[in-house]
Amino acid sequence: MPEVPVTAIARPAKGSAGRTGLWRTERPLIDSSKCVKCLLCWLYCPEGAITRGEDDSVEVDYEYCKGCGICANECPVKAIEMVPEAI
Amino acid sequence: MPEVPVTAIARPAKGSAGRTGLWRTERPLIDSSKCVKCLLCWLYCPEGAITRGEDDSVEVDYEYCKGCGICANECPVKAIEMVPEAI
Amino acid sequence: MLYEICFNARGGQGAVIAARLLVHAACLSGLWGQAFPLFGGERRGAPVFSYARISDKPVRLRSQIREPDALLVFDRSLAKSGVKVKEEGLVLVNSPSRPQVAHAKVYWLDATSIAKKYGLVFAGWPAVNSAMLGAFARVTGIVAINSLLEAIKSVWAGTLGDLNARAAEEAYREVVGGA
Amino acid sequence: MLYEICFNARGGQGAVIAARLLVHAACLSGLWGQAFPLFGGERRGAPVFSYARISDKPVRLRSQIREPDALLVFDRSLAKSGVKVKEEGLVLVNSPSRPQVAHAKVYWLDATSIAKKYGLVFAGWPAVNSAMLGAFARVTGIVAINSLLEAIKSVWAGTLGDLNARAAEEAYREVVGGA
Amino acid sequence: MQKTVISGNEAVALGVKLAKVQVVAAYPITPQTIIVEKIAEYVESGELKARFINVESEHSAMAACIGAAAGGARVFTATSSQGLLYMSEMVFWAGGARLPVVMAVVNRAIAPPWSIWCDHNDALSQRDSGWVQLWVENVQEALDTVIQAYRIAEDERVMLPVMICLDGFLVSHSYEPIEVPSQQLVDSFLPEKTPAPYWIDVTNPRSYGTIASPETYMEFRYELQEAMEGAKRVVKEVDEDWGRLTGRSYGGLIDLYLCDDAEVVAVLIGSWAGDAKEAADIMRSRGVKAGVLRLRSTRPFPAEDLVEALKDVDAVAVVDRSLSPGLPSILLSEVKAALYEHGAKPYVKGFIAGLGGRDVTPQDFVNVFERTLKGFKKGETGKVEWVGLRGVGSGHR
Amino acid sequence: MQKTVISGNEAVALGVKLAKVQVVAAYPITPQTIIVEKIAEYVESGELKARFINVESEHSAMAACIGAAAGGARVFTATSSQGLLYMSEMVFWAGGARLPVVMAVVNRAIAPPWSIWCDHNDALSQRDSGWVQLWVENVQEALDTVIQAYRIAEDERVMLPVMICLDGFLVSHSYEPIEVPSQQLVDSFLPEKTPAPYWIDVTNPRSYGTIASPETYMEFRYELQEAMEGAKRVVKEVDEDWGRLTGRSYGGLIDLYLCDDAEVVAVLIGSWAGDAKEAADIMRSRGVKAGVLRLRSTRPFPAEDLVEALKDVDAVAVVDRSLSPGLPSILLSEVKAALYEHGAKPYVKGFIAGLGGRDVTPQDFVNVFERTLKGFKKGETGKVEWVGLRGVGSGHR
Amino acid sequence: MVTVKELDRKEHWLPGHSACSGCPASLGLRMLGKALRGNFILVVPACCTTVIQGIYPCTPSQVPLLNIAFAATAATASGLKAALELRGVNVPVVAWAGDGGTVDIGLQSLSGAAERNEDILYICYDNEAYQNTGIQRSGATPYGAWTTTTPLGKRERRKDAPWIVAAHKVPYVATASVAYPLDFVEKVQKAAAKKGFKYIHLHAPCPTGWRFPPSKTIEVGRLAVETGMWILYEIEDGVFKLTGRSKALLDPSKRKPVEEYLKLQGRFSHLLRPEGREALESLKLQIEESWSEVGKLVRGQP
Amino acid sequence: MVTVKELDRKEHWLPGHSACSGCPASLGLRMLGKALRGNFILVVPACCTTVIQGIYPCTPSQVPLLNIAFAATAATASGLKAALELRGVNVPVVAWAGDGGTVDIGLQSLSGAAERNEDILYICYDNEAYQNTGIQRSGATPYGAWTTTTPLGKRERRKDAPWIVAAHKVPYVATASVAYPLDFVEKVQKAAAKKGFKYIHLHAPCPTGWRFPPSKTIEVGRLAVETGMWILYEIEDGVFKLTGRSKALLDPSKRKPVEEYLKLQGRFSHLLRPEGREALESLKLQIEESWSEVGKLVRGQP
Ligand SMILES: Cc1ncc(C[n+]2csc(CCOP(=O)(O)OP(=O)(O)O)c2C)c(N)n1
Ligand SMILES: Cc1ncc(C[n+]2csc(CCOP(=O)(O)OP(=O)(O)O)c2C)c(N)n1
Ligand code: SF4
Ligand code: SF4
Ligand code: SF4
Ligand code: SF4
Ligand code: SF4
Ligand code: SF4
Ligand SMILES: [Mg+2]
Ligand SMILES: [Mg+2]
Repeated sequence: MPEVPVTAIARPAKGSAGRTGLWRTERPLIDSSKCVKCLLCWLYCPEGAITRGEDDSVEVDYEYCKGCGICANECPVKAIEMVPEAI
Repeated sequence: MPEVPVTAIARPAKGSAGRTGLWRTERPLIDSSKCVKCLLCWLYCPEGAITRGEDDSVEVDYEYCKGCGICANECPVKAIEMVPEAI
Repeated sequence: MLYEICFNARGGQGAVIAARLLVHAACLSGLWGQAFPLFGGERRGAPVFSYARISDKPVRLRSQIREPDALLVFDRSLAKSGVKVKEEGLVLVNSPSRPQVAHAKVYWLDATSIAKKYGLVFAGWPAVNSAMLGAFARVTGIVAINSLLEAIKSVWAGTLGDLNARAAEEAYREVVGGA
Repeated sequence: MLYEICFNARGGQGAVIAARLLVHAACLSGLWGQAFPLFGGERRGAPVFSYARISDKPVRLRSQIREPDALLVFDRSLAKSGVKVKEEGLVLVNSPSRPQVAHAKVYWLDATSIAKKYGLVFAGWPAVNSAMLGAFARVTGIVAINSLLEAIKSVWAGTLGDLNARAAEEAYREVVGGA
Repeated sequence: MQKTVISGNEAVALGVKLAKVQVVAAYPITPQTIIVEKIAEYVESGELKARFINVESEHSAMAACIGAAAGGARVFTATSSQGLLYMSEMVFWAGGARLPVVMAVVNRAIAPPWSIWCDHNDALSQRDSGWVQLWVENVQEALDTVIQAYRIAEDERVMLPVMICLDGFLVSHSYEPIEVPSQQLVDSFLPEKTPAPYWIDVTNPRSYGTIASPETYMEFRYELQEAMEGAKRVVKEVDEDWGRLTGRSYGGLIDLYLCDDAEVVAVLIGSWAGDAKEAADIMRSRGVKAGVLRLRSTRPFPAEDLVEALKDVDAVAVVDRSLSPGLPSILLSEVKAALYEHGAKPYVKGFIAGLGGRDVTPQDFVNVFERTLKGFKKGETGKVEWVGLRGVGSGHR
Repeated sequence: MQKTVISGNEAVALGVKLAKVQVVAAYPITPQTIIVEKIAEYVESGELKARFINVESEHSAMAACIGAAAGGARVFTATSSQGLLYMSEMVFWAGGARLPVVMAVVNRAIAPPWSIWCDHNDALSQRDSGWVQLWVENVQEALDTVIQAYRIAEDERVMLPVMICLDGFLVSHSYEPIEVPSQQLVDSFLPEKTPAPYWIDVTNPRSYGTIASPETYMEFRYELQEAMEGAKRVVKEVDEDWGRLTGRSYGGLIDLYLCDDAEVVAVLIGSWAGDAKEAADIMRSRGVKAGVLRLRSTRPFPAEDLVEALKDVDAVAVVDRSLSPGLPSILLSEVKAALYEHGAKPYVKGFIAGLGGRDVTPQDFVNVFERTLKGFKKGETGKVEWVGLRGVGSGHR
Repeated sequence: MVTVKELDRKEHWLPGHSACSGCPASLGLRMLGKALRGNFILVVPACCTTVIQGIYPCTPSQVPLLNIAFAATAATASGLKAALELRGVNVPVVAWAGDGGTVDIGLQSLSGAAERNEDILYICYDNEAYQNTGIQRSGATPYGAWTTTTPLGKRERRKDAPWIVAAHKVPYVATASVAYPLDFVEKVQKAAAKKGFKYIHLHAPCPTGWRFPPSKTIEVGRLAVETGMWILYEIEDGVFKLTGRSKALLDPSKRKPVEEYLKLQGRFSHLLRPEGREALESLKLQIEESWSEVGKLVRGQP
Repeated sequence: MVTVKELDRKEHWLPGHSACSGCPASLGLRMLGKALRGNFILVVPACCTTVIQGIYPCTPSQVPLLNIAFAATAATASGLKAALELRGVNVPVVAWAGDGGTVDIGLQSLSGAAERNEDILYICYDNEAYQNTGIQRSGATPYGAWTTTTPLGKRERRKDAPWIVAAHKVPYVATASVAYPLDFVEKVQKAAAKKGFKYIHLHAPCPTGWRFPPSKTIEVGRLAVETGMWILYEIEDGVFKLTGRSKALLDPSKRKPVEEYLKLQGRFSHLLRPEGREALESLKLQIEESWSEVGKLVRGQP
């Protein structure tokens, strides 16, 4: 396909709205010692900001995590805590 | 209402499409001796071309009757006959 | 040369096809033509008007025909339609007897009977178009009867074409009048 | 006289209302004004920019403000937004300590703490607007603090108005910087 | 009169309330939404005694307005961009039916690509629809024009729908101090809506809008054109009347700024007139007699007034915030056509700027003035130039 | 080549078949219906290998065409009047998205009052939509132009949708003898549609038509304008190519009849050019050098060609079959604007005629020529006159 | 039950209009006029009824009639009703639209008005195709029927508008047929007496489009009901009820063979030829399905 | 039943887009991507998802996405599918639209595509209002809910889109909820495997529009189901079936009190105040009505 920008043809990229991690007022902290690798936080994160490791361990991508708190709210073992960002 | 013809405002009149009796190829003839005044012809005439008398006798308004033949088809006692118009 | 024709008919009588057939026939006779209806969303049974122009060169006009060279009346009841025919023109009426028409040159034929004879009746309407055109070919000579027959057969395949052609031929023979 | 102000903030911080409040206060101080957002269908939490113009005569301009007289930064993280302030202008930042801003005249105050102190937190966002405006009134003197308080109370009725007014007053007192 | 700080959208809603509109049917779209929300509030709180019809699309919004206007009510709707296009069939219907519907169009660019920002292509796309089109410069004028619009639309000499065009965000979302006329004042200016001349009456049944054959259709269109001539007079009268009552009037069909002695004049519509006026001041401070002619009305197109105002001008810049692809530019054509008649034809140059919300500054207008004068002096053609174009030609294609 | 007698609508359908269109989505409306029916027949009989989408409205017809074109197919639709207005949002969408959709618009007046007869307000109402608009005079040209349209639309320099406008009934329902090009010939003229340049590709995912901020929107519009410039060239080229293959070409952007030495020229669009040409012959037989300039394209508006053709003419009559209420008349504005640039500006007079199917005869055009010459000689203004108006002024109001 | 004798004697839809001979729409309009004794207002979109009115300056309508664009019916009626209410004019507003204008291009506006529960009566006269433009397929065209845009017969099943409207939970939904005018009259009267959104779907056999002689309009309509192709029912405040002739037809053995209905009509002729056998079976299956749904509802009713 | 562990690891909807924090639409899009493993094409009308994409020249979508006008979704998807079929590209076309774009302005195009039984999957994510333009009432807004155009609460009941689509007798109709992503994924996979028109209506609690903290998106969605306000079901080739959590809730005593759902949301706060009692009762009645209809269907099933 010739990339003639005759109309707005956008290409996939992370951060199409910038570094949305800046939107956070609270930051989710995963306590991996408590985590049972149920993957629910990964499942429910609307942003896709929780990365799932090969071993199903989970990690937050703070670059983009908006701090909604869903992961913390849904973690069955309360392994995620929301802590205030300095704003 | 001032009759300003700013747009097409039509008034009610018989014959808005002219003398539709001219459309007929066949003409309904009512044999009043057979008629039982059931009024079905009057009921079913799509044109409203059958007039209903005070005494529920029926008559065809040939000015507008289009000769569809519904009245003849529906008359329960076959009191209506369709005869060809001279075309 | 420009020859203009009006067709007055009722819904089921085939006036629109007639105009088109005539142009077809004219082309087969080496002429040009144009056929068009006066379209008004007519309903079955309502009067229909259609038109044709025949010429020896491409027709450019798009305006209505106001004073035709010929008026073809498919239904006697429409003979007094108000169409004004050119003085040197003609009126051709579907009528078993001489119609009451205020024009010098009047022709007539019983096209309805011819149509019925060949079984050309659809939804109660005798399709008199082929007959009327057969008569037209005769009284004007503008299109050859053979071109007309060819046109008819190219529009209707098989038996229907044959029947229509025979109706046209019979009309070609039967049409009378002229003075 | 034309004084132009940019507000940089995040979604819940009330920058759009701030611009409007400021114009309101300016009017009460006998001036004219105009407030407008840079609208981009922002979502909650995303950065928001809004603008105000204050003048002694009706403002006719509709174009964006490119080089404001004052930049009000509601959120430290946005201090480096790329807005260029006029040389003789000022930058006012919501920050507990002197912010890192490359401009001659910088003021700051901990508006977040003030907002929290007066319970002005909505959906997790401290609404720092009244505080920021209180500080602005002090450092510029363009609008009288009383006009600002009146404007605040006309926008928020009852307790909410009081709390906002108190936040503005406290900020008016607390703001520091300037060199 | 009371003073307050409100946005253009809020001002429109306030105008609707003051005009005692009876039926509102509208559908949300950015940047018009706040008008609708505000009216919904007025209605629910009882401040405005009206029926608010929450239609499921703009086509139905205008359809409902048409039904209500035919039923004799004073009606209002508002939309933008896609919404206006979606209701286009009904916009033309209201025009052809000569119904005094009033609609605010909050100008926004047309997609694709999606844009919610201001340009004038939306309202201009409906310029053949038989609507009077009025354009406002600021929040105060938005309010005042809503009220004027009903007087114009319902005038016997007009009987046409009226569109009020306000620039998206630039006016709709700008907060400005304005004077709010009292209800009494508005009542004295704008009589209550009577069901006549258009209404459905069971005692005098009529069929509206039946088929018109080629024998009659054209005359209805001629009447429409005559009504537009009527509107030229009425728009001026109404604005003058309003001026007498409030001290605010806007020049009728055209708003002239320093045009009297001008050598160069920018012709345009909409809110950037303000920036252009600033630019004219700058030009004058530099010794160049610049002026601004803002068309308040694009339909009727005020050809006579325009020619009168420009007849002694050397050079005219027509600055379009719209594009009719394949034509140099829209207003430019209409302005040139109007001037064509006129003996001493000024030099006219076209500009396109501000599409899809591109920012346009007083400096841009200064450039427009200068470019136009230069073109005039050098005897260049009036070829349209695009203001502030980026990166085109350099591999953008 | 084969000769046959068919109607304008049938010719369009035949053109669609010959162009090997792949997706058709359309909705019936008089007088376009027969195009749709005929294509449905072709598809059902297998003569045309295409998907026929029986949509539930015109908005969806154009939406489906857009989807199909974005998916890489060659697409077609047809409509008229209300249908065109109803799909207006999507018409603009196809233009903005630069999709090579081809649509036949069978010109019909806009309601109310209802009218099914010819005028040009429908297609002209979409003149800002970013479509190339071509107008045909007769049945043969309708067929030929459908085939040309795909070459134009799909040309890399254009990539724009193309609208073919044919007069309702006057062309759509007129039967005329025409030459039908062979499939081979058409295939050699019109390459098969390749999915590129526009297509959805799962291996190279892209989002089409996302939001463009004020920083980028304007440039897309500039590209659209550039594409229209490209279209000016391509329309001519394609018409010439077609001429080489078939012996039939139509003058590219404008069709000139006896204009070379003309003192008075009628400028118009559509099928009544034939009647005007007859009138020009009549005038010439009376010793007046009359000519006819038929615009084949209104978008791109062929300003350069028009000026070139009219530069030595004394008097020009612009005859509009449309009305933009509140403007003297539509084409008149664009013609005057084009001539404005030109040094020796001819006298230009406007006429409005034929609205809602009002019959217009060669005699009417003779009057137009005479009235124009008289106006020129007497130095009158070019005030627009309405041709054949009835009973207006005399109590009609 | 209304009787013929009790029917309003006055004609509110005057003769001499442009409808085809044998037209079901004009019969429906006559009956509507009688049902409401001329005391109502019509809103009519593009459809045969536009043309039936004839040409300006005359109209057959003795009640006020507002012509409106094709897709605009229900919304326009809503606006009109709102204005009348404000003026204190208490007259039913009746939207009268064809099937195309109802189930296709007018569906959105209809659905919106239903959701808002506007106080209007919407009647769809269903001649099962776009007849005004010359017999093109509509969403309501039944499976198998020939139209000019389905030259080999429609391949999809008909869109079931009354069910769709019923899914909006409006106060009144009913089907009717021009072959049973008294049933129709009664439903109109019942509907008009209710507040809120009322919908009646009137089966209207069209001689021109369905290809049967104009004398058979009523006969064809009757057969549609008797063969079970068309079901008469009403849903009043959520309660489903078979009505009139259909009451007796839940038992399939009581229904006439559908071929009796089909064979009268040119549009179905291919279904009765050998190559149409499969399609015919599908059609029969669809009929059974519809009745089995009806059965569930009838039995599930409290 | 799909398990979390089996879910596609790849993200097809990239992070860092413009959705609000806690957005159910972006969660739905993530799940959709996983369900079909990125092998599909999206058609998206005006709605939050337009804005979520961010601004040209970047997009979070790793699948081809065609933005289209608000009312055009289903028709555009139909055309696109037709073109792909002609090109021999066999990839599901998924229309993804908001509730406003589905039940209001896009209903006609949806209904047309359903009637034609186009081979597309249409997903409506239902955040129960026009959220993108700032929380205006849509047809799908539930009774009683505050929006900016229903300042005192909506007075009409919600338009029931899945029922309306089901009335078109398409091969597959289902409801789902973002709170039950695996159920949703399964339904998407089932639908994509079928030919013809498929419809999934996805309940999508929106923190911004419904006025609850973004952390509670899932919780609110779960309560909608557990209180019976939202019912999970599917209709496969005409056969109705409750699914997932809703299976157990036909017995009203198993449902949580609806107040538990309402009290989390600002938009319903007036219903829980004394002046809202009547409206609250109406709402409860409507829930009972819906379940009683479901009951009929479940019991009437063969
Ligand atoms: C927007 C629009 N599209 C198309 C038409 C053309 N049109 C007029 S009537 C009609 C058919 C109406 O069908 P239906 O509603 O079933 O009524 P019927 O003609 O069968 O009585 C059509 C397609 C139109 N007037 N407006
Ligand atoms: C024709 C048209 N009318 C109005 C709009 C404005 N508009 C864009 S998105 C939207 C709301 C969409 O609501 P919904 O479909 O429920 O999706 P949501 O925003 O809630 O995700 C509206 C009204 C538009 N783009 N086009
Ligand atoms: S806080 Fe929200 S965005 Fe961040 S990781 Fe948790 S669920 Fe995802
Ligand atoms: S939800 Fe909690 S337990 Fe489960 S994977 Fe995430 S952090 Fe671990
Ligand atoms: S033939 Fe038809 S129109 Fe004439 S009276 Fe009988 S039913 Fe009526
Ligand atoms: S239907 Fe027959 S019996 Fe009955 S009233 Fe008419 S003519 Fe008499
Ligand atoms: S086509 Fe059918 S519905 Fe239309 S006027 Fe004729 S008979 Fe009546
Ligand atoms: S308004 Fe709701 S649906 Fe829209 S982006 Fe925000 S959270 Fe998502
Ligand atoms: Mg129909
Ligand atoms: Mg929504």
